[in-house]
Amino acid sequence: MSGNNSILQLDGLRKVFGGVVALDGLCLSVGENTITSVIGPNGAGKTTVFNLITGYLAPSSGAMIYKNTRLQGTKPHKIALLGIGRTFQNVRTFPDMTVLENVMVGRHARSRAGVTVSALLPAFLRPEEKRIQAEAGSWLDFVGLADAADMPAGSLPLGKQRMLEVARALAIEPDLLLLDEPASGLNSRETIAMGDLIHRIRENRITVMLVEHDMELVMEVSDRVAVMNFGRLVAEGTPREVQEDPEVIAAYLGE
Amino acid sequence: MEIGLTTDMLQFLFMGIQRGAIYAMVAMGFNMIYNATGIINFAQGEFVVLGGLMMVSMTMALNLSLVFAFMVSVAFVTVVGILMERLTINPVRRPTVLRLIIITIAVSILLKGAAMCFWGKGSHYMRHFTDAPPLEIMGAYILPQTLWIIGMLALVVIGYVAFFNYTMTGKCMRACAINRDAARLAGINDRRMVMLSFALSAAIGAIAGIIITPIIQMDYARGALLGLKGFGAAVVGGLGNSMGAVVAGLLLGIIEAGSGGYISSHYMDAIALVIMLGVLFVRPGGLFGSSEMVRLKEF
Amino acid sequence: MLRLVNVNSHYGLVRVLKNVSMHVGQGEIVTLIGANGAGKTTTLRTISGLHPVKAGRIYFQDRDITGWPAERLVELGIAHVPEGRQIFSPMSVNDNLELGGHLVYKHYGKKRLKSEIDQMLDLFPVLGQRRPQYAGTLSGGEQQMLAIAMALMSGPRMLLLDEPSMGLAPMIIRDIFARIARLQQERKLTVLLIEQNAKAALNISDRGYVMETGRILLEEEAGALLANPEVKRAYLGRDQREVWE
Amino acid sequence: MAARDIIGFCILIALVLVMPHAVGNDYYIGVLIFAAFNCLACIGLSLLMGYAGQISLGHGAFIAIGAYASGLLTTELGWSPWTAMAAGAFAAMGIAFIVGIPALRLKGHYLAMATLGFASIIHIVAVAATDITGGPAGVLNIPRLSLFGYRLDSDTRYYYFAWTAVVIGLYLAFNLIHSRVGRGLRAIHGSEDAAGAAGINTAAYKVQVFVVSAAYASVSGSLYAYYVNYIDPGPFDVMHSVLLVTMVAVGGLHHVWGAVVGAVLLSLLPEVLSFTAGYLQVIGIQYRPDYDILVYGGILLVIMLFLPEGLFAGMIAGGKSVWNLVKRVIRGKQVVRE
Repeated sequence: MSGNNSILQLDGLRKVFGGVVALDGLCLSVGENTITSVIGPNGAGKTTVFNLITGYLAPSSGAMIYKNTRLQGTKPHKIALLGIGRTFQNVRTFPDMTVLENVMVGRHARSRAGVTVSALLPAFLRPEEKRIQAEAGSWLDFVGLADAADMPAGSLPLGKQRMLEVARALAIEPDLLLLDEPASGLNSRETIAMGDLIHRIRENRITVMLVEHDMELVMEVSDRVAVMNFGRLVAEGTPREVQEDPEVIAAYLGE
Repeated sequence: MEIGLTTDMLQFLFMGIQRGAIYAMVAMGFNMIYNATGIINFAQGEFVVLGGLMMVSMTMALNLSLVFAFMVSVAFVTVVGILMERLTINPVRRPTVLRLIIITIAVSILLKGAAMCFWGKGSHYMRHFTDAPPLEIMGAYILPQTLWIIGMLALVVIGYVAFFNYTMTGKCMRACAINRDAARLAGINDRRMVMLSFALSAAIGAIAGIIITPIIQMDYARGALLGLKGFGAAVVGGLGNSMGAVVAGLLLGIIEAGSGGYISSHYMDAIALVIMLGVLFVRPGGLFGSSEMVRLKEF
Repeated sequence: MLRLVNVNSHYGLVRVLKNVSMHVGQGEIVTLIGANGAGKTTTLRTISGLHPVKAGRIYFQDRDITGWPAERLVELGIAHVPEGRQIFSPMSVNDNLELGGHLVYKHYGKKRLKSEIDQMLDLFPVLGQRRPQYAGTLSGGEQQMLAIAMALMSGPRMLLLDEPSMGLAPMIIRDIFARIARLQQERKLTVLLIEQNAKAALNISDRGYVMETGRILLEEEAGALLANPEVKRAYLGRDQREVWE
Repeated sequence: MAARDIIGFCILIALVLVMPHAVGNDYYIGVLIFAAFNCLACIGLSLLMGYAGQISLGHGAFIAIGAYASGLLTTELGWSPWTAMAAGAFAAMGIAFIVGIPALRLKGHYLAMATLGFASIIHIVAVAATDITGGPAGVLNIPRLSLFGYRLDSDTRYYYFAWTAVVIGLYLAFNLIHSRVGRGLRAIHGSEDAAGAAGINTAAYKVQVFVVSAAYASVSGSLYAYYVNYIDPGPFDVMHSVLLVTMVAVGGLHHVWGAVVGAVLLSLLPEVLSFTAGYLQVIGIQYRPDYDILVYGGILLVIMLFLPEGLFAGMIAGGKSVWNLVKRVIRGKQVVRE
């Protein structure tokens, strides 16, 4: 695997919620162009890691370095502009907007029209609008939702909403994509499609970080697997190394 | 000169306590419903108005005795509170915050309209509870009605503390406010607790309206400002914290009276609101609460 | 005693339970294990009425209880100890117990409530020493005991326990499981248990179910389940040797 | 702009052109002019509430700012009405910016109360600052507007002018909605977290739309001042802010057209009620204008309880089901023929 250069470096990351330690000095390095999965029991702090990286929470201490930029203290939208995309554990599509518009929102970071211009000129007089639409359409194609472009996002079944969320995250042209349980709630056919999509994303030279409970999916797509428990890294390695790690088995099965 | 100043200050203090006690009670009403449901009831001010106007009719028109009129008025407003919950809050499944806000606003418009239709647009005079002359304390005068207000506030606070700490129902309500799911798992009917919170909140509002009416002369349109200032007290004291609301209410009343006396009486009404905005913007958790807790809650 | 027939349940759009069917017999201890996100907690919440049933039926002692609200189910004798020690932290231990016995108070009055609380304190002596303290100041293990005691206050016939060992030290975990086993014998309780700590739970159980992504995958005697290689599979996924070699 | 909206525009313009001839009475034209003022303010509020999902119970204050700026700058300083109107709009936008930054960090109930408090403060100041605003006596002799040398001194002229302003306001609003900015706002409404992850500066956007909606309200206030030529604090009390929210909510939060429908219907409501009063008298009910407020509250409550999407959505849904029924009838006939 090509994982020599790290794109994201977490160093001694600590997060305390009113006395409860959610993350306890987590150190983790994500290699460029790899798929790295983070697994662990509930409450191990996996989603907290994502929320820290993307600026929704501020770390109590520790450092996060993405391509030589420190991430702590940066607002979520700035982090998106830096090239980190993410999806959410509970799908957060914009239900009242069409599927295409959802992805067009993802192009927000890569376009510029402000309030004044937008208000004065109707859409068909703004070339940028056309470009946004075309680019959003191509990302819809990529995840296989082109047929549903004009449907309201809220009317899609869950599997497609998850795909839509991935398309929206891809539309910001990220270098690092964080997927938070992309397969939860999907049936096995949809899960396989999601695995396939994750592979194709990596082929586009996008680094993927994955939190997932579906172990089959994790073991199948990951280059590296990091196992967390009680806010710490318990084990890290290839899927096979991790599966045979006695500590990992202990974390999941109890003593 | 020195003495004159302190007398003035004392006078403003009395006036401030008198105003503040009302804000405190309105704030307690807000907190009661807020704790049980997370809703800010925009009709809270209308409960106060209804209580006052009802009392006016009972005593001045029907010549009932004070105690009896008091009980009838409070009971009437309590029923209004219960009806409001049963008819407008309880039936709404999957409510959004915006929808709940607008619903309580609609109820407040309705109550205000009803009050105008029944009692007209004029303000209503009511005689003071006791016919004694003002007491003089160190040169400052205090109305007997102010003593009534202070006494009533004390009673309400004592009743409140006793209810929530020593009765099963009170404890159940607190439990519902702390953790709705856990309360349901203990067999507590949370919907009934919500109804009860509206009833109690309406009752406290009515009491506030009844005791203030002899001083301010109630009219149908006072609800909005009373409600807003009461909300200010609730925010300054930390939303949901009723003892904080009492302290904050008195504080706001005293500051208001003081600034009315020393700065400008025209802007007096705005002072409490400016303080409320300041606290909301800087410390949304209130002066006595931690702001972190508020931000964690979803509104 | 408890029977679930093809129960489906949703969280927003996510279908969390997919045709879950299971049963718990009178006096049994049954454990539900599975990776996280498998839908175990939702199963319990659905049974106790905290979470709506989308399709399927639930029977308790042959009575159809589908769609009943939580507070009525408590009256029927189903007590649920939710995960994460859901106690009323800003209230005293004694108040917490009184609230747990809210129904006793409602039906039999204050005296009976007092005696019930005394009984409970005999059962959990630690809580007796802590009686006037705020529940939030108790240690994790004590809070869990309190949560269980509160559930027992309603005099249940069936106890649903959600991850009683979560975040506790191994010594305390052992103590809690020993207590659960004893309770079941002394009070003739039926217990349905969810655990991450599968070994400890299965050791005191009669039977176990394995859940994965909202489905019941497997049902077996507890002993057999402990020895089953499939259980390991349920946690760590299919062996992917062939892919990586 | 979607085809549906263009149809909507055509209908609106046609109605605007036809109405004066249909009513032919200066009093009713006056009512329609007031409806236009409310429309304008509600369009702005709808951008804020319906699209960005932020409530404001303080827009009456921005109307007041526009009205007072126009009134004072023209009478006291002799500015031209147009410059005064622009100054008022800028003032309102500036104040919205300053208030919006801290206020829009609040959510839901807190935001509602904060904006209500703000409106109340502005009203109190308008009453109390007698040196500047004239206090309860108000500002007199505000000049009329002129456009290209035409003095807008007849009601009919002002009617066309006011509704042209509404159409322009709608045009700008629709452009904004169907743009990158509008998508950003709707995304914030859908999920603030997801909008942030897509690179949208949610805090800045909320303030921006608050500022834009304040500008709408301010212009509406200026137009009001130039029409009635006299202002006092009375109409700008808290109740007016609440009434604006009522209009938007009754019409429907999810669409600008809802704001237009709600504003027009509720502006006409008092006239409709007094019109029906005659009939009510026949069946023995003595109707008084005092009851209007009850009817407002009742309508708002009923809509929120039974038609939370608002009248406009209800009309669309009703139209669709009628259309489906028609289609089924036609198709039914075809089946019979086959």
